[in-house]
Amino acid sequence: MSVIRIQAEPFDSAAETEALTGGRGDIGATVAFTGFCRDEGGRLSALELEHYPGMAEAEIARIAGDAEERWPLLGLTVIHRFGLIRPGEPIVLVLAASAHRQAAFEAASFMMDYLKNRAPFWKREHLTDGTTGAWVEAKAEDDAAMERWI
Amino acid sequence: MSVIRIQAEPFDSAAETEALTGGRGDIGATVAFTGFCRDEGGRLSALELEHYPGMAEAEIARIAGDAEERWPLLGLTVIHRFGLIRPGEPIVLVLAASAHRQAAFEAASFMMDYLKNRAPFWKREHLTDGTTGAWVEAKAEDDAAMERWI
Amino acid sequence: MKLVYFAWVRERIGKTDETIALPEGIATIADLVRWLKTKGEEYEYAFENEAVVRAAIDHVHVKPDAPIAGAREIAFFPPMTGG
Amino acid sequence: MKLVYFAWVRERIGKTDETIALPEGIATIADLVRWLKTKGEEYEYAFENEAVVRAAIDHVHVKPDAPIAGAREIAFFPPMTGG
Repeated sequence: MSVIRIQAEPFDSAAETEALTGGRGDIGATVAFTGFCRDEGGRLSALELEHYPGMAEAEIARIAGDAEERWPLLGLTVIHRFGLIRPGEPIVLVLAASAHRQAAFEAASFMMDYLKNRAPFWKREHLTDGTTGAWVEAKAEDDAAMERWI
Repeated sequence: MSVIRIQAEPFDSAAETEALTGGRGDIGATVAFTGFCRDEGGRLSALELEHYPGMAEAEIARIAGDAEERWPLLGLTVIHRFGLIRPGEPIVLVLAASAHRQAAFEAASFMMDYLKNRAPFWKREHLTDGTTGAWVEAKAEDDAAMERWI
Repeated sequence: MKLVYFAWVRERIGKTDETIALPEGIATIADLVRWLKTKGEEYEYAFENEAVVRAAIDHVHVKPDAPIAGAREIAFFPPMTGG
Repeated sequence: MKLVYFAWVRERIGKTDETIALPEGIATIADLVRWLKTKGEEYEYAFENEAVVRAAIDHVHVKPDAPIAGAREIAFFPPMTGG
């Protein structure tokens, strides 16, 4: 039931929202989470996102399926980009729709916590001095954020 | 620091998001909550929203100020419509921006819980049979949702 | 002092607002409600369940024991259902 | 059996993928890692901290004790940092 796309291109959140909600009278709430590339105080020129094609789609579909089992969702869209992404550009969109707000809020938050830990994407920094920086390290707080749903 | 608007007209979430995030490298996350008019299984032709001009702006500004004290927000936009709103149309937008996702999620959820209970708006149903229905009753669960932030 | 009413409180009282000259001895919102209820059955109807009707003084939510001295505008309305 | 590598695991091993003929006695992911580490210092480097490297069998996350019999594609990669 969910829409999942892994792509290099930017996405259009407004069009995705319209596709999810247009012409429907049963949706009372949508929560759209967008994750952006930060410049880390001017240090970064870009983030390079590597992914595991095939598994990225499959794993996000599994997480989305879990969310749809846990909350009465009326729609769920996940778009995750890969490749070179500049500061200020969006990286990920999670859009959850439901009759009442709590389900949409919780499902979107759950999706992000699981995406961070389980979707096979890896970020590497490109620096404004022209060099290629380090692979971003996974954060313990992201692990902890996922634990709260168990 | 927050943008607050009370208006009869529809709003453009994409333009509001662009206004909040455009040209910025410090924002890592936005959460956009949109509340829609439901048709309640075809029973409703519209919701009529009455509000208290002056106090609506003031009260939402107070709630937004509380949110900005509690979370490290990089932007907060709240738009609440009044007047006659048809099923499928948006009623309210809360848009929160922050460096990391948790602040944006929590602030948007907090804003909605407080708006529901404290922003001076009242909904009345207009029915598809052409009659004007009842004033919508406040829900105990909305009260409970607000309590969790105290 | 200006009184304003919203939603079904407004409908029951039959007006959106009115300006009143406050009699002696009305110190709080609760006093004001008790006095309004003596003004006619439309007020009695609006405030039949006093615990349900909310009040604001000059655009700020207040409890029934809030003092009303110095208020410019007092509002009465049902529990809110926005959002 | 196809092996695929990502991010710094890929960089350390120096290839994106390879097809291997599995020797006898390699039953689990942990066995496979132990065997790969005997293949050269690039593998030793990639798996120097075995607890950090994650594995997937046919696009599904697995633990080190997962049996690999029947696997078509086994992936090794660092902790994920998407989202």
